[in-house]
Amino acid sequence: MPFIPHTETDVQQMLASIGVSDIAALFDEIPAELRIGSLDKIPTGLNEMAMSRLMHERAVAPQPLCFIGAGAYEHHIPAAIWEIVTRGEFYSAYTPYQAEASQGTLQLIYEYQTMMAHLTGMEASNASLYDGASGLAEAVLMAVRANRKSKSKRILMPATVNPAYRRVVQTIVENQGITLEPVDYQPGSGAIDTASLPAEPGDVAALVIPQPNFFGVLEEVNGLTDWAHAHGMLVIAVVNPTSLALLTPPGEWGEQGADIVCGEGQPLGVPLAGGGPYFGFMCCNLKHVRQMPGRIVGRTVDADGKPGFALTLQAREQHIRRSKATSNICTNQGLVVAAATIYMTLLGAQGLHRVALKSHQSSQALCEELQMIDGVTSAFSSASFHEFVIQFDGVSADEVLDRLLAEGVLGGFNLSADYPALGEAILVCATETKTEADIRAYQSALSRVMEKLKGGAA
Amino acid sequence: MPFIPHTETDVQQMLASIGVSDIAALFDEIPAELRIGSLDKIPTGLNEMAMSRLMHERAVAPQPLCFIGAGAYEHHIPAAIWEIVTRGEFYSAYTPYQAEASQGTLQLIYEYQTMMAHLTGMEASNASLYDGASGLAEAVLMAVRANRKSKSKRILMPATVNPAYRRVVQTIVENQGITLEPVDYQPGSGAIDTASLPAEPGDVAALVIPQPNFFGVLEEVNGLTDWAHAHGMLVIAVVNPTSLALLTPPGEWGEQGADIVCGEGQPLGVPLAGGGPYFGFMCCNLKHVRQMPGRIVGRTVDADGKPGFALTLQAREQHIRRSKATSNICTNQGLVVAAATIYMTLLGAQGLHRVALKSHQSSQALCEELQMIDGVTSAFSSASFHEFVIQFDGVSADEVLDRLLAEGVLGGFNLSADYPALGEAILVCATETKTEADIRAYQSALSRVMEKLKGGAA
Amino acid sequence: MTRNTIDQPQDGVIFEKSHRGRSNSCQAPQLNASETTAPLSIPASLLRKSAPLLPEVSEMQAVRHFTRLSQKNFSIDTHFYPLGSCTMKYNPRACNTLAMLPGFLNFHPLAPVETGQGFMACLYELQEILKEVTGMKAVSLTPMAGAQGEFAGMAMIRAYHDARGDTARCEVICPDAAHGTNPATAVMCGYKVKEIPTRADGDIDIEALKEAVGPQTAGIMLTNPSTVGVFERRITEIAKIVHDAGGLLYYDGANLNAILGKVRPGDMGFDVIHMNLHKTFSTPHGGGGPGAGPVGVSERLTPFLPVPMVDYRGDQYRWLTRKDRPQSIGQLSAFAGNAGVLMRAYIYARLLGREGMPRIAEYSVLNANYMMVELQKRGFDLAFPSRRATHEFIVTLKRQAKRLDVTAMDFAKRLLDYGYHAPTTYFPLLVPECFLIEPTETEDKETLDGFIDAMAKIQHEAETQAEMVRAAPYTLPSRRLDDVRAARELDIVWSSKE
Amino acid sequence: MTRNTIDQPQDGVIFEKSHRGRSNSCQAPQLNASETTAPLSIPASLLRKSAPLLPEVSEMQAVRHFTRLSQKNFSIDTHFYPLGSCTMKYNPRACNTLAMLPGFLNFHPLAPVETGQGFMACLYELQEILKEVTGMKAVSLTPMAGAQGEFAGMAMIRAYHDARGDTARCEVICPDAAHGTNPATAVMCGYKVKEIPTRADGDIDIEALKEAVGPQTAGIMLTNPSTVGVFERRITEIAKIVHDAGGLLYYDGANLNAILGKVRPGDMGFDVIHMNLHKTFSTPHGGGGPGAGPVGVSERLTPFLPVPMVDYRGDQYRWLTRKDRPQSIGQLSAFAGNAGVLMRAYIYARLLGREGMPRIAEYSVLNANYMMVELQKRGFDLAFPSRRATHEFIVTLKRQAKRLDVTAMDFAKRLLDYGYHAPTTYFPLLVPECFLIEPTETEDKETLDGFIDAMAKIQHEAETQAEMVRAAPYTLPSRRLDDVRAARELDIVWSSKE
Ligand SMILES: Cc1ncc(COP(=O)(O)O)c(C=O)c1O
Ligand SMILES: Cc1ncc(COP(=O)(O)O)c(C=O)c1O
Repeated sequence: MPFIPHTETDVQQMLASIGVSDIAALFDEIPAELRIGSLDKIPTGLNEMAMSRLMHERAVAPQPLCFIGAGAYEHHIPAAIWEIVTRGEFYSAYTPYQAEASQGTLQLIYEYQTMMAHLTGMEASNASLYDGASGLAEAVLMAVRANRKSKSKRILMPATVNPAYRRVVQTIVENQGITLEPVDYQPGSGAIDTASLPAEPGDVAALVIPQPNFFGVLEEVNGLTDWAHAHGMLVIAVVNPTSLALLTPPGEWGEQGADIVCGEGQPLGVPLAGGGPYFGFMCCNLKHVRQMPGRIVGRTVDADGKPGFALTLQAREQHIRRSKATSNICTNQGLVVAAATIYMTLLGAQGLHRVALKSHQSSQALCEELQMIDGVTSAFSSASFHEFVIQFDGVSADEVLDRLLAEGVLGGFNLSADYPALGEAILVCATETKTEADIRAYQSALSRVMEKLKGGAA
Repeated sequence: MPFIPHTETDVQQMLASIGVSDIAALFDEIPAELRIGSLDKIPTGLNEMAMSRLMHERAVAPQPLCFIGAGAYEHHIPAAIWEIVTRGEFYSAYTPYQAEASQGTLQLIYEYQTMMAHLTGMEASNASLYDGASGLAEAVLMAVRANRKSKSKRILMPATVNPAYRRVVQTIVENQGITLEPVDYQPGSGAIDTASLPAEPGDVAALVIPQPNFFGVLEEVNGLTDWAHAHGMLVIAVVNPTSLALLTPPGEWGEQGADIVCGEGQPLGVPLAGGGPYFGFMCCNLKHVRQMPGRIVGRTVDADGKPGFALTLQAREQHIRRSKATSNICTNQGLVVAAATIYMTLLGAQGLHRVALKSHQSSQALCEELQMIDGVTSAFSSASFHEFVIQFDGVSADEVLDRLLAEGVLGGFNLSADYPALGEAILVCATETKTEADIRAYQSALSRVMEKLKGGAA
Repeated sequence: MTRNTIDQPQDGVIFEKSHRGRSNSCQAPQLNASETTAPLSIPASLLRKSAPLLPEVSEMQAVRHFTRLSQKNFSIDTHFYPLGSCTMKYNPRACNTLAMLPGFLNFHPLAPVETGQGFMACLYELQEILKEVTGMKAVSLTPMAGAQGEFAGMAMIRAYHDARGDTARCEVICPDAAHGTNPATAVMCGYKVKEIPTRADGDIDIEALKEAVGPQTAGIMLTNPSTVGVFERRITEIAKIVHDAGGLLYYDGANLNAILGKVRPGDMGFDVIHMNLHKTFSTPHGGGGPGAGPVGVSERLTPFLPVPMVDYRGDQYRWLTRKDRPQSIGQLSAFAGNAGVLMRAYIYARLLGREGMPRIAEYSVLNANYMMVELQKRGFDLAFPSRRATHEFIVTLKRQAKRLDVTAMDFAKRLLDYGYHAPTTYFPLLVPECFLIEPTETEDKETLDGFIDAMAKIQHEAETQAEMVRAAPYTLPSRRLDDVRAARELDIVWSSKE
Repeated sequence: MTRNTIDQPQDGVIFEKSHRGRSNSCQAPQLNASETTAPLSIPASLLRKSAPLLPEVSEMQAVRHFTRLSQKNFSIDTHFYPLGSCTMKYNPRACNTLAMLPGFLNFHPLAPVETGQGFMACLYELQEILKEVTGMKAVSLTPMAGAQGEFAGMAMIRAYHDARGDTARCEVICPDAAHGTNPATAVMCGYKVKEIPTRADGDIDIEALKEAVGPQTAGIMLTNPSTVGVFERRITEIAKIVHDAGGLLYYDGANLNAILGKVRPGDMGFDVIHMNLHKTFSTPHGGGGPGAGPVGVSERLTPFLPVPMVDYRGDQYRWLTRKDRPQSIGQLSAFAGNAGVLMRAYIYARLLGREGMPRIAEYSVLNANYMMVELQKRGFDLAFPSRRATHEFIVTLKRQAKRLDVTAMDFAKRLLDYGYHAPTTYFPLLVPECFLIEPTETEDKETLDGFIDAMAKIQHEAETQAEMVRAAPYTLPSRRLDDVRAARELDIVWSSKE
């Protein structure tokens, strides 16, 4: 029996001790009419050999050059990370409720919190939320709770926030009567036009500011932050953690800094893996820490006075506060956070800066190369981080992407559905994984594709 | 600097402490004329990202269905094995000279020794030798030392021993004046003909008996063992460890059992990996243990009387006995032994028996299928384990193998070079990894190939 | 002269091992000359002024630090971990190894489905398996943990009522024994929570339920077996009461171990269920996550399932989105949830197969009943002595706490010294000084016996040297930690000042 | 109340956890009916009568057992390990991860080379890298450890003399400080060993050498830097003496750390060298192996290199065998040696690159000299105080042993309590009560300082509480083990009788 150690003798001894004749007797409290026979639609068990063969076959997939970003980014992942993270002691441990038996996990989270606080320029960090999108939803809920000056449940949610994030936030917050009000971007720059923000926005709980925004474009975060604070709103920053090695940390935006910082942790050493598990991070300053959802680890001392670590501020959480908790979150993304912690440790500030810079430079170079192709134009004029939007003149973005795939290139993310105003446009990403040869390969593949499509059209 | 932690400040402090001005000064005892400039023919360093990409590219290889055995066998390897073996504490530990700081490795080897002793039916096992072939060479040297009744340096080495093993033994023992004398096999059975062994073999140190032999055929080990002992020879058994779950252990061969047992440990959870690292195992009875080469772990007690483990009988080894040691071996194949130990633990006697039986049955089934093809005959009539020899009528074995490869099948090992008398013949293996569909796939590929070749010939 | 008397050189937080200027260049990309010197196109006002404080250590320092940290944990791979309601069973290593094949890890979630057919095939088949095992009509895999599954479930109940214009239903009923996520989730979905009591025999107080339901009832959140470790015998009756009142039934399926292949929530009359794959389907807990909390629904809730789901038609797997399912409550994550966790659960499910699933129920229930009976024989008090255990059961140490002033927490900490992780303590809240004990099916009898012995020894210690027990543990990396100080003198981010 | 006072439930050998009839069916192949019942074609006389005693445990028991065992080891990933002559440096994890890509693991050694071109490209390039770094003309990668590399080297020297009909050369010279494998190897190649002494300054006694050489001299086996941790300054002169006598020079290159990219054995006049890739090229030691001991040779020994080697011509990598190289000493392993170890060394070499190699020499030598000087300042005696350290150096505790009756072994065991692996003790044999200390380049200054402090503390303990030091260690899984009993009451195979 796979994974079950019992021998026939064991079973007999145990049944005798219990005082029943067979295992079936242990289910005698279940009404007979509810009991089922066999699970016919489930295949019979495979042994590990057969399963391994099946999975190896399924894992054989074309491995095209990937220039898609749009919220999940291909970065180099040091081998040490997952070799350590999958050690049984991290992999198969539970949530560190018994602190004395969980010092490894607890200290690691404390170190993670420290790194995230420094990266974002904030005073506190939690131990993770599910992902960037649901993390933003939690940030919205937190802002409504935390903004003492406002009674409003209105949130300003710019159109430059990842559309998938906006959809997730909508799903999660709508039942609590919170409304998300759009803020448009300037078509030329691809960023929110600070100048055209309303002088009287009314009572609003918070403004969400993405940096970089979904187009890869950098927002005027300082002006936006000051404007929001001037109108009694809190500022929720949604940031790419890699970019923070290069860009002003949210804690330093404008005069007072952002109030809540969240984002997707995947770029920090987590594989693409079809979309997860990733993790959402969240930071704030100490004055708001009691409104923050998610676990938090604190350093304390043990009975001998030696430093040690334990979960703290648990009164915010559902297992203590139940219906009054800051969130229903319980299981979070611990193991992925362990990976990110080791990633940040292996890279250090200097390494992460180089990743950010190289990604920026690669995407700049790629953008320049692609624009030189006939029928391809860059959509926005503003500075960007490591993504950019290109528009196709007279050819369908879907068609272009299909043909690029045939050439072994994943060309980008099609924006037409989410941003019809952009026409046939795609979002393209290049990180530090892309060499000059890769960039040339994309350029020449797209040249060929455009030539064929334009030729066909002519 | 990859892997070097020193900062400029560290270096300056250390140089100051030493009292030199720069690192170059530390090399001042090396005569100037010997110092070199740069290593021009070595490429400049790659970072891990670039190296990882290169290796992923190189690891993409066609993965044909493999029916080659001939000393290296494809078996299912439970995932748990290498996840545990590559844990830093096993992977990056040294030889367990400091016993108190190496109880993990030491206990594991003690457990390994126990398993191997039971599997082979002997009283003692060492902690490994390099591989099966060099292990056989060590067994030959040991037999010459251990055979008190004989002054001879003659060894009987049947032609049914793996030819690669015979070559390795030759290389290793020839400088000590040991001669290897062939024993032929019976063309019909593929095994040594016990009946035709000389009545007066003269003074011979040992007879080597392979089981199964290189053709996959089972030798008459009982008769051979008794004959050897009757003539004052020791018996060296070279065995496949998987087969021992099914076959008489060497310790029970004939009246008295084999004297030295060795073989290749690779089938026990070790990947093919281009030929290594594998490991050689060696077992004997206690009366010969002081002649055995290689490390041995013993159980003892610590200062508190608690059981613990330590290397023992080290007086056999080069670091103590130097030129009088039983062998020059020092580093062995520890980590691979760890894998084999976990393999045997996960499989247990019952699992290993099933692996052996299934491999046997698969190869029997395949042999029957292949023989039905026109122009293909089975070479030998004797019982076999999980390999067999087929001969091609009028077509070249090389040609057949090439065409099978084009069909995605590695058809077997070409015997023509080592055994010209067999004509165009190959050695074929099927283990428990081969499904009925795989067997049919081979059958139909070979049918097509033979049809084409015979058609072409006609 | 113990391990603790000499500070080990590798102790301390990673920042204390950091050294300014130390770099680990093997992991950083190389920049060519133009890339380092070229003026950035980013305006200075948006650039960071000073580098963040991240550790500056060598790769070996990092490996050593985190390897040593890992050794300070208890885990399934090293200890018996009978944590009730958490299902700490063996996580087969193959699930990890196979889910991490390079071909799976490189699949971008927004890449064309052609490049991920093998991956999506696994998800599709997992949907089918979960449908069958729960008896529900359709499954969405996307929730990222149990609590998010609960959210999805309650949001669907709300969407269902709303779709019918039945908008006055503002209340959700929960038993007092419910897991904290249940009331918290109901609130996130805009509901008020009404608690109903548990009877002395562990079942729900049906009279109280009858009184609680009404036109304001959106639904009820139940676990069966309940969090007190017994099977709710009158479940069909309960379903009828709630349905008759117009409410729907939510099944908190965090712990399916005891019923897998034996009885199905769909057959009991539930409208929606979430499952914790990180419990029943043995994906690793990872020191706190990630998990996966798929939801299954009956016919009437099917249109509302969260997206994406995986569809198979003709010969291609594809994602179903809001476009395909306009009534969906929507997306819960940016992509498809914790896909890698789902892969591990899929592999586990296939290794078990149809015959393996009921076996889990049988042996997890056998282990729990055995431990329950044996502990009772050794003099421990059961919370529900008249009942069978399911996959778990409750011991109450109220007597010990009163008589000897040795609490459940003291027992828990002392168990750590004996090499056993403590059971769940102080949950469910309604049983005083409780241990919720869940051995799971993957533990052998010797281990259970060892734990029972340790409990008996600690009981004896409590009687003869209570002081000692109260100060446990002694043999772990830390002695008992000061939780109160942790919350009062908040130190949640390291700083070099101290 | 220490960890040791309570027996942990998971202690004991695996056989004690075994339970007859327990099976782990997930790992065993399924047999169909005909396969289990069909009469075997194997005669009964060749069949096993009773099953071997192998553990019968569940997969989880196995994982738990071996995971816990691993935690009882010191290792580079957890501890500073300054074991002289062993080069315990960081083993980059990428070397393991990348060498274990499925595409490499599945390559059968006898498969057509078309199916392993990527694999063979790595081996070929490694040959080229090792040629360049040693200054030799050709390299064969096949020896499976240092000792087998030595064997290959000495067998080539013999083949060379034999090929010239120069068959009277029956003696090999070794310094008394040589590693034990050197004399043992010479004997395996049919030679007698002549030892020559080391002078007080650590160099070889050249006068003794002159006297030792003659027409009977087949060659000399040297290490430079020598095993006493100093660079042999008169190496060119030594080479001339041996060559003039008709002998050849063997270089034991087990430890190249100190000279990598600085000076090359080929340039010193050596005819053959073996390298320990498991030291200088940082492949893991694995608790005793596997290693890899490639050999490099000068022009005149090239024909004799062991096979296989990898050749590249046109556009395919192929194996060179005896057929291609008829004068080869032959094969040393059934296939191509410890190929997976070679892959790891190749990856390491490429990560270092040409600029990384001399850096290893520089920083390993810096670390050794720093420790040597600092230990001397703390009052420890150096074996060769007049010399620079190379990658390692020797401290002698003769004074402590005499005066305080605290031996090098006592210091070693007490260091374990302080969280440091002990240096190599009692090797080389000619220095009494010695510590051969090799910090390697991958350790940081804080770690070296910590070790130096620990040595000073132990020195103080030795003066004030010698008894305590003599009974160390205290904090490890075992107290000091009884080696004598291990050999006298031989227990090398577990049996259930006890
Ligand atoms: C009964 C019950 N419900 C819900 C949950 C919440 O699941 P999760 O932690 O995955 O959010 C848990 C587990 O913690 C549980 O035990
Ligand atoms: C100087 C020296 N020579 C030879 C050897 C033998 O190498 P191996 O253990 O790989 O056989 C060693 C290492 O143990 C050594 O240090």
